Amino acid sequence: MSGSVEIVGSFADEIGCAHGIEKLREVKAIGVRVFSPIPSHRIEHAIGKPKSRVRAFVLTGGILGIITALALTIGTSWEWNLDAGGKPVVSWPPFIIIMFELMVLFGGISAVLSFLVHARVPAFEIAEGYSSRFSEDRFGVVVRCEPADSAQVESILRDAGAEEVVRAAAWPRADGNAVVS
Amino acid sequence: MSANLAHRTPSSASDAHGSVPVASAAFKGLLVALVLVGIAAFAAALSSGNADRAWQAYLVNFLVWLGIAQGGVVLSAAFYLTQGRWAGTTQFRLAEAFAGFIPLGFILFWGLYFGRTLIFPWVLHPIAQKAAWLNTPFLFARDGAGLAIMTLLSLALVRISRGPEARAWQLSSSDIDLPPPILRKIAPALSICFAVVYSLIAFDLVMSLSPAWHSTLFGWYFFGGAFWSAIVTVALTAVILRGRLGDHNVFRNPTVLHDLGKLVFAFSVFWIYLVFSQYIVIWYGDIPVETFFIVHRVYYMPWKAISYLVVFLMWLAPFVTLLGVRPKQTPAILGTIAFGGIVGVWLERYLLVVPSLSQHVVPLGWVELLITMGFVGAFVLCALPGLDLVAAAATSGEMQEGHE
Amino acid sequence: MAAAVQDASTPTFRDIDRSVLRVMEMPGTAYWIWIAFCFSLVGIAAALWTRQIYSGLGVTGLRQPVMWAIYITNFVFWVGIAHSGTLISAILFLFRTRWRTAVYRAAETMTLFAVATAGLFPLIHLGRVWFAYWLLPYPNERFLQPNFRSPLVWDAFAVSTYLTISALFLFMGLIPDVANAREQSKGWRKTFYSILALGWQGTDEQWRHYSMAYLLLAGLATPLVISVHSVVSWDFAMAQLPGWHSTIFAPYFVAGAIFSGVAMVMTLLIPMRKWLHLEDLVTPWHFDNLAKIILLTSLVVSYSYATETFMTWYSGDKIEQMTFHMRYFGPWGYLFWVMVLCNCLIPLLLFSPRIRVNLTALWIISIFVNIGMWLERFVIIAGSLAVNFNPSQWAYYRPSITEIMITVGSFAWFLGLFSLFARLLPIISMTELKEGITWLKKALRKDYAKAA
Amino acid sequence: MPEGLSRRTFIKLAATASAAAAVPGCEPAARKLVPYVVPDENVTPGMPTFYATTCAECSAGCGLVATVREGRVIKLEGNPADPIGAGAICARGQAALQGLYNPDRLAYPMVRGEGGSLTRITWDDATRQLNDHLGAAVKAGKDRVAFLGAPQGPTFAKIVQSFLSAHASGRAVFYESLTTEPQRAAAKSLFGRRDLPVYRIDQAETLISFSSDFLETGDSPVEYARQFAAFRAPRQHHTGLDIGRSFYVGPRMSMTAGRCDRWVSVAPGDEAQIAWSIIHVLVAQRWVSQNSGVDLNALTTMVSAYDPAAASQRTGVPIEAITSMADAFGRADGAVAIGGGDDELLQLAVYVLNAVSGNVGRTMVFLDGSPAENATAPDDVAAAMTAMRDGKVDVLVIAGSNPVFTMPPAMNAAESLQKVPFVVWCGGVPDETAAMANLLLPAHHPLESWRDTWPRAGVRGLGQPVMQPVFVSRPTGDILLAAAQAAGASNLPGTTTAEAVKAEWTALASQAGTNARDFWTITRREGGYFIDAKTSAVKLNTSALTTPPPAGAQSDLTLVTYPHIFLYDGAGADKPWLQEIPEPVAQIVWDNWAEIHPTTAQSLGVAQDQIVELKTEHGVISAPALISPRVRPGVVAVPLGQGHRSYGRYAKDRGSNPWEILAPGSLRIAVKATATGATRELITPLGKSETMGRSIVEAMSVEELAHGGREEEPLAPEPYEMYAKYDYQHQWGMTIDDNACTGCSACVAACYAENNVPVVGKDAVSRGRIMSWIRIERYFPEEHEPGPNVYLSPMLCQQCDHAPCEPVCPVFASYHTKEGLNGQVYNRCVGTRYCENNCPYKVRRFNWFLPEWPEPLNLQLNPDVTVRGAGVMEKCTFCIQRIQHAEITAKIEERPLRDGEVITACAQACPTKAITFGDLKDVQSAMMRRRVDNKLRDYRALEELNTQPAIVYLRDLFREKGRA
Repeated sequence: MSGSVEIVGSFADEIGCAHGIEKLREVKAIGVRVFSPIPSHRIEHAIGKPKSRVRAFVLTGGILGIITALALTIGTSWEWNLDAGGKPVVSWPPFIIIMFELMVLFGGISAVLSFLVHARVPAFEIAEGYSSRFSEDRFGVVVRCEPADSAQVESILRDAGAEEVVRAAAWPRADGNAVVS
Repeated sequence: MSANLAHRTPSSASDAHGSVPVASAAFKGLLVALVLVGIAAFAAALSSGNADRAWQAYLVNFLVWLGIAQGGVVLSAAFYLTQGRWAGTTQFRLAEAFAGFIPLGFILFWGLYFGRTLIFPWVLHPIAQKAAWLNTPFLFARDGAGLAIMTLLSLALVRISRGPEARAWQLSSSDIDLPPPILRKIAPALSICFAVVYSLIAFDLVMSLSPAWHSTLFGWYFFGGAFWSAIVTVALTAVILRGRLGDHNVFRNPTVLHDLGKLVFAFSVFWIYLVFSQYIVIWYGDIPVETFFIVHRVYYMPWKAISYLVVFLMWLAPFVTLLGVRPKQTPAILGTIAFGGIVGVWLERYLLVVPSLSQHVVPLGWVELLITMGFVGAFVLCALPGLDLVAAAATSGEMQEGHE
Repeated sequence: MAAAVQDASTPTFRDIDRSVLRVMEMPGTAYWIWIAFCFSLVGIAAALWTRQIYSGLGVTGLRQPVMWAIYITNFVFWVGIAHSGTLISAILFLFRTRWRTAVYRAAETMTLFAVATAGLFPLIHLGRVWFAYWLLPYPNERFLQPNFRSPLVWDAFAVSTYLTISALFLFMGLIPDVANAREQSKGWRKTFYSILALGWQGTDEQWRHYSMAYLLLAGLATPLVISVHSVVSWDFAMAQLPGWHSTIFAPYFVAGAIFSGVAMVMTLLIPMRKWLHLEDLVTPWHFDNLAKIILLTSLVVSYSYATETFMTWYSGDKIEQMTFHMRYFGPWGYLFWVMVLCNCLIPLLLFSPRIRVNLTALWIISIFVNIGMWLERFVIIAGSLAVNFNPSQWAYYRPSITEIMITVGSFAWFLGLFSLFARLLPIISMTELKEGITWLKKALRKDYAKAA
Repeated sequence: MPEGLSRRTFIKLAATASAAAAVPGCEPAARKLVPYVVPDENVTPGMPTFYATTCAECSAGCGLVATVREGRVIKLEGNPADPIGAGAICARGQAALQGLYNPDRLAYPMVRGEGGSLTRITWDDATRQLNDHLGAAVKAGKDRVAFLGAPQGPTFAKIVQSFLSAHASGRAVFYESLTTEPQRAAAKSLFGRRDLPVYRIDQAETLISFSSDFLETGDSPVEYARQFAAFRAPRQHHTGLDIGRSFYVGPRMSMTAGRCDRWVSVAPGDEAQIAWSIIHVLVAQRWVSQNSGVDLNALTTMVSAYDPAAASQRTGVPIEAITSMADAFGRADGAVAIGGGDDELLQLAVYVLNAVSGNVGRTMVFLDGSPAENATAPDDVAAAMTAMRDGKVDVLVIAGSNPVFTMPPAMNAAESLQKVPFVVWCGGVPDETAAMANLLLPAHHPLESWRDTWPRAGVRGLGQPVMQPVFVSRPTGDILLAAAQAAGASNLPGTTTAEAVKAEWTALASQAGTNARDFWTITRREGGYFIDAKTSAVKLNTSALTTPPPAGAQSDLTLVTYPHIFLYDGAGADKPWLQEIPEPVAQIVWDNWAEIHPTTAQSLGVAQDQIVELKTEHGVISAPALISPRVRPGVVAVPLGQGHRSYGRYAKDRGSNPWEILAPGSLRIAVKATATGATRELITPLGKSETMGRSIVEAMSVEELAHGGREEEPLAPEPYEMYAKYDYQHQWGMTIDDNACTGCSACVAACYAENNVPVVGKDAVSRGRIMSWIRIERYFPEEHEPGPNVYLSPMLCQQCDHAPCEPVCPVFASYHTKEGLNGQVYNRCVGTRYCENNCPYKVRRFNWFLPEWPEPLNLQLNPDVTVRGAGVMEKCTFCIQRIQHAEITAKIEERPLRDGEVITACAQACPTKAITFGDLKDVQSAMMRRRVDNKLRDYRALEELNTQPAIVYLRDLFREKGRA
């Protein structure tokens, strides 16, 4: 961290946290990272990052599943085209079922995988400013900024209702080691 | 469906009175004209030896438009049951808008009596082992009674739902408070009766047209379709009103269209599920008394074409286009899909009814067209008062800023 | 805790954590005795299955013409049980229903283990289980592949997909919770949770992708759950056999599955709530809503019975009519009527709001529903086979001790696994409770109002 | 005994080798492959050898062709050259194999010690002991040696005679439990000759059977079944299109009665009165032939007391029944009456009936050159037994019959045998008689030994051994001849049976006027020497027409016993197939039963399956009650055959033995029945007996047929076909004529033999696990519903084009072959049993356990058919191994397959040819032609399901008028 400082603000409630983040737009913070124990639309909104790319991956996975199913069902039927009960070799209705199931299977798996990839889990080191309480009942905002702006950032955070605002350096990494699995 | 209704201004106690009617006098006139044309066409067909076609068209339209009107009320009931609120009072007004057609539909039902010989094959050639069920008096008695009950329940629900107590609840944001007690009784009652009565309608007015055939899922399939037809109509109406009610109306709020889009999408998928469930069982079972109904419609032209078109309009198109969020929120797309949906439903009912009666030719001409026009006119006319209420609610400003 | 709830501002995040994490502390001897009991029953079942594999299916009561009976009944029953889990966790998630938060983890856990139990039965009922893998496509030198036209292959795909997806879904939901547990536990548990948590820290970036992935999983699981039981129902509906061949089967079985599943959730949750002191997290409000689902699905099931009966009469098909006549008045008629009592009549009590919040009543009703739904499958499967197309081949079946003990074993297996999970991992989602804490508070207040 | 051992090892080698060939890896049957040490030039591994021989299971003497693979006979089929069976044999004939391979056969000579315990000895010891005792007996005086056994052909009779004469004795007793004495006696008094008449049922338009179950047992079941089918086939009668009119007059509805138009129920013993009454009508109506040689006046006076009214009044048979029978008989262009049972007076009446109507010499004929009587007259048998009892016999040789079991108590068989110091028993499975013998000698099975038969004039059957002996046994004949030689006798028919037979046939050659060598070759290939015997004109001796006595005093409850269609007098009880195949009408397996009419049952207070105690002056037995309206009130009907105390694992301790309570010479006796509390479930694989109007078996009335049949309405409005048609090179199918099926179950037995179908035993059958691939569907029409007395129709896999069983198999174990067969790949089957759930006909069978064939029954297994393991579904595939074989042959000979080249085991075995097998693609095939020719009668089982079976049934025919 060349010359930049990290400031951690810890909030008790979601809404305040969100407001704080919106306010931070005023200063040119190098980076804002938020820790929260719950998924929060407001915070997500406040940060204003684009929608997750996971969607695209799931769609691809699903389509891939359908293609696989087609190949499997029709392919094997052609390989050994056996008459069973007079039903056509390529019997669409049954094959549609297989297509559906594999679509879901592939889609689901790719959802989880792409989540792991994008969210960078498993994570092997703790992000700067993490505290165990952020997994429990506190919302943490970690702001990276020029030392010059630090005062302004701190005040913004305080005004937004942060319980405590400290330099990341001074922040106790409670139970940090536990994070590393 | 209950969207995240964070903070919302309490409803300004405005309602239908004092707001502009949705339909101009000219438009009303046009509708009346349509009705007259329809009646004329019907009469002409009867006299010009096209009586069978006239009655088939009559039956098809009866099923379609009554289905929509009734489905709408059931949709409103469903909102109460699921306590799903995403557009305050508007969503309820919208769903109930077409209830006005229900009494007319009830009357039109009795019209079928005069066409019975041309509609029901078993009237002229009774089937011994089914005579106990398939006989004119009993059929009209049971279905008449069923529809009567539906009409009363529907009107009751609509009236109460428009009352102040219900409105208060419709606007309250809490998921936990339940709707007013009376609605907690009527809504489920209505839904249950809908399932039963419309199964009866399905068996009697559609399935019995080819008496050899039977399918246990058919009732479900039929009222499932009716319910969806109501949803698409609601969606279409929303899109139209969105354009007509100025810049400040609920339908400008993207989440409202989004939720409507979700409904259209979800129940279209549910519909195809019912289609598939029915089709695969019959396809696999390969028992002649079951298969002929399908084979006739799906395997051979000309009906084959219509079958595929129906599946396209009622499932494929909605599914593909409404998969994403953006299209659901785009009025043009949603509107088109919804309109296609209504056409699809009409064709689907047509496909259920007509092939049983006319095997090889597709009777689709001026008779059907004009009679359908007549029904459309009547339907919209009956819906107008309801639509005024929608307009009022949508512009009442109760949800101006909408959601985050 | 009980004192705290007087204050409207509680429960706080901390309260939620405390009451959930407390469950995950070292259990007492009673618990271990229970676990031992369950798994000894499982042991007996395993032994009997081994014997069956060794000497042949003759050790069962199966016979011409009843080739399927209790084993398949159990399969369908357990798959059905599984469904409520996905319903509550996925479908209600999509509907953004508030009350699911407190119960969905338990339901989802149930799903996983129910599918795991169900999955055993197709194997158990197989004549040559050592060739079971032939049902799956795998490369082999003779290009022999499964017959994708067979409903059993659809089953193989549907059930294994279901197992995978529900496992992933459960795991996804667990991540933030175990991360939380990680921070508040010590010793081996801490290590264990740390591994499961994958180093989750709840950063905005993680949440962003997490929420989307979770949403999409839910979106996939919803049609999946419906497809799975539809496919199961088609095992029967595809046959021409009267009593099996019916188009209504798919939605009818799905409804039945959710019916029995939600009932099972109640059966488990009501005692659990008491023993684990979760009164403040799982409230009558939740049960009231579960009860409504049971009522709805019960009505659907009744509708299906009625439709089938009517259609049989209407069809004028003598063979079909005889099958149903035998179902109602034949040697096994009493099973059918007990089933009607359990599935159609008793649930009607739930129309009364008072009963919907009376947990004792709910628990008893849920037991009836479970019995009823098991019987329903048995009546449909074994009963229809017994009175098939060819009267000269009619015969009824009686189960052998092997089948009975394996059935008992399956229940023990399910309960045992569930009990283990309940004590090891958060059986209630802390994260989601916190998310919907406002609703929880309302619920608590509402209920005290109700009680007053 | 080295040579014995070497024989056994040879069999073993052959067996294991081919068993290994038969079962690829999935069966414990294959142990290790052992190559032939010295290859046998007659044995081409994998290729069957065929030997013509004769059937020794009953006196009919049908010709056989034995299929031999790697030195083991694996299948018996009828010999087409033989005029009696004409290529078919019955279930009992099929099951002869299980007598041959019976695991309980005596494996080596044994002698009974003081304590009655048996000890194994060598053949040398055995022969020495035998000779010593014989020697002693000869010293003691004349007639101290006796032979007791079943008639086993002319040559054997000679051998016995020479054996006895070598030991200064004439005590030869050829004993048959069920005698033909009444027929012979009646013939003697009427026609002055004691030989048996031959019936030509197919020449008649009307048939009346007086308690004669000629389709089940009797003189010649296969031949008469064939004729009966021809008789019943719809054809132009002088009255128009019709089938033969048939009546059965008797106390119970046997299978034969069931297949007749009408069963006229009479009290036991009243049959004769009905016959006389019919004669009365014939005479009164002048429906008599002028040249019958009957003195009509004598006859008129004689039958005066039998006008229908009186007869009806005495017997309770409706007048209408009598007159309609008389009418049908009298007006018919050719009619025949057949008498059964033990009543000589009945036979007399029957002969007269045939005579006056001018049918003697037409439908009932005596032949020139009938063989000498082979059985000893009952009185002489009795005398011989008395002699034994009086200690007049020192050595008794018993072969091929079981007097201790079959002789009524009055004959004191057991006591008599005890009185004989040294009883020698020669045979296969040790039975009750063997249990009383001092010396037990393992005798060859007929299929292992040379023999000949002479069932009737013009038919000489030559029986040659078809394989090496399974056990260390010897031909009975050889034993006797050896003994005779040891006694120093000269001019024996030969030193061995083989020589004796050859000598006999050399003599026959000279009669036939051909040279001996060719004759010997030809007859061995053809299985005998067959010529058309001339019918001899017979003169009816009117003086024999003494007024018959009126009805004998009726007891209020009569026991009616009858030989079981499979177990006969008990000889069949050791064969598992015969025990497991359900009796066609009762459908009961592994047991015997007391059939009682509901009203009688009510008065006795017994319910179904309750054990009733049957007490006569001679003794007591008990049997579970079978309550059925198909027996006359006041009658208890019990089949013979069960109740063995030994005779092998399959026969031992099953049911009870009615012989024990019968009087000599009669199968009927007054009885007291009392209900014991106990019950024993009668085991049947059958569920319901009503068709419930389902088209599984169908029948139509002759009248309907004559009026152009019924018009079939379409299954559903066209079009309804969901799938495109598949095309096949061949498409195998069957046409099955229910009208021709008698229910004899020969097809079932043949299928067991051909396809290695396992026998599961009584308990498993009761658990619904019988394995038969083909079964006789037995249904009864509901009360007052028009239809035949009983529906009997073979049900096997219908090989549906749209088979519901196929698509549901997850692994393609069940699939449709390119030849339109419903294939089942046993090695692929994982045992989901889904296919059977979906089979509307329920013709698939699941292996609940690993099937077992106790050694050496496993030697019978067909190497061309996989032996299925536990957890596998199996079913009929139209004997696909035979189809394959024929196709390969055709391919080798580079020619297309010919019609009739492939024939399934069931079709082959069917005595009435009710089953025709062929290719649907070949419209000229016999099978297809049969379909077309009988368009009016065709139906498919459960057609409304659109399974499109490859089997088309032809409806059974019945008369609307004239059903009991």
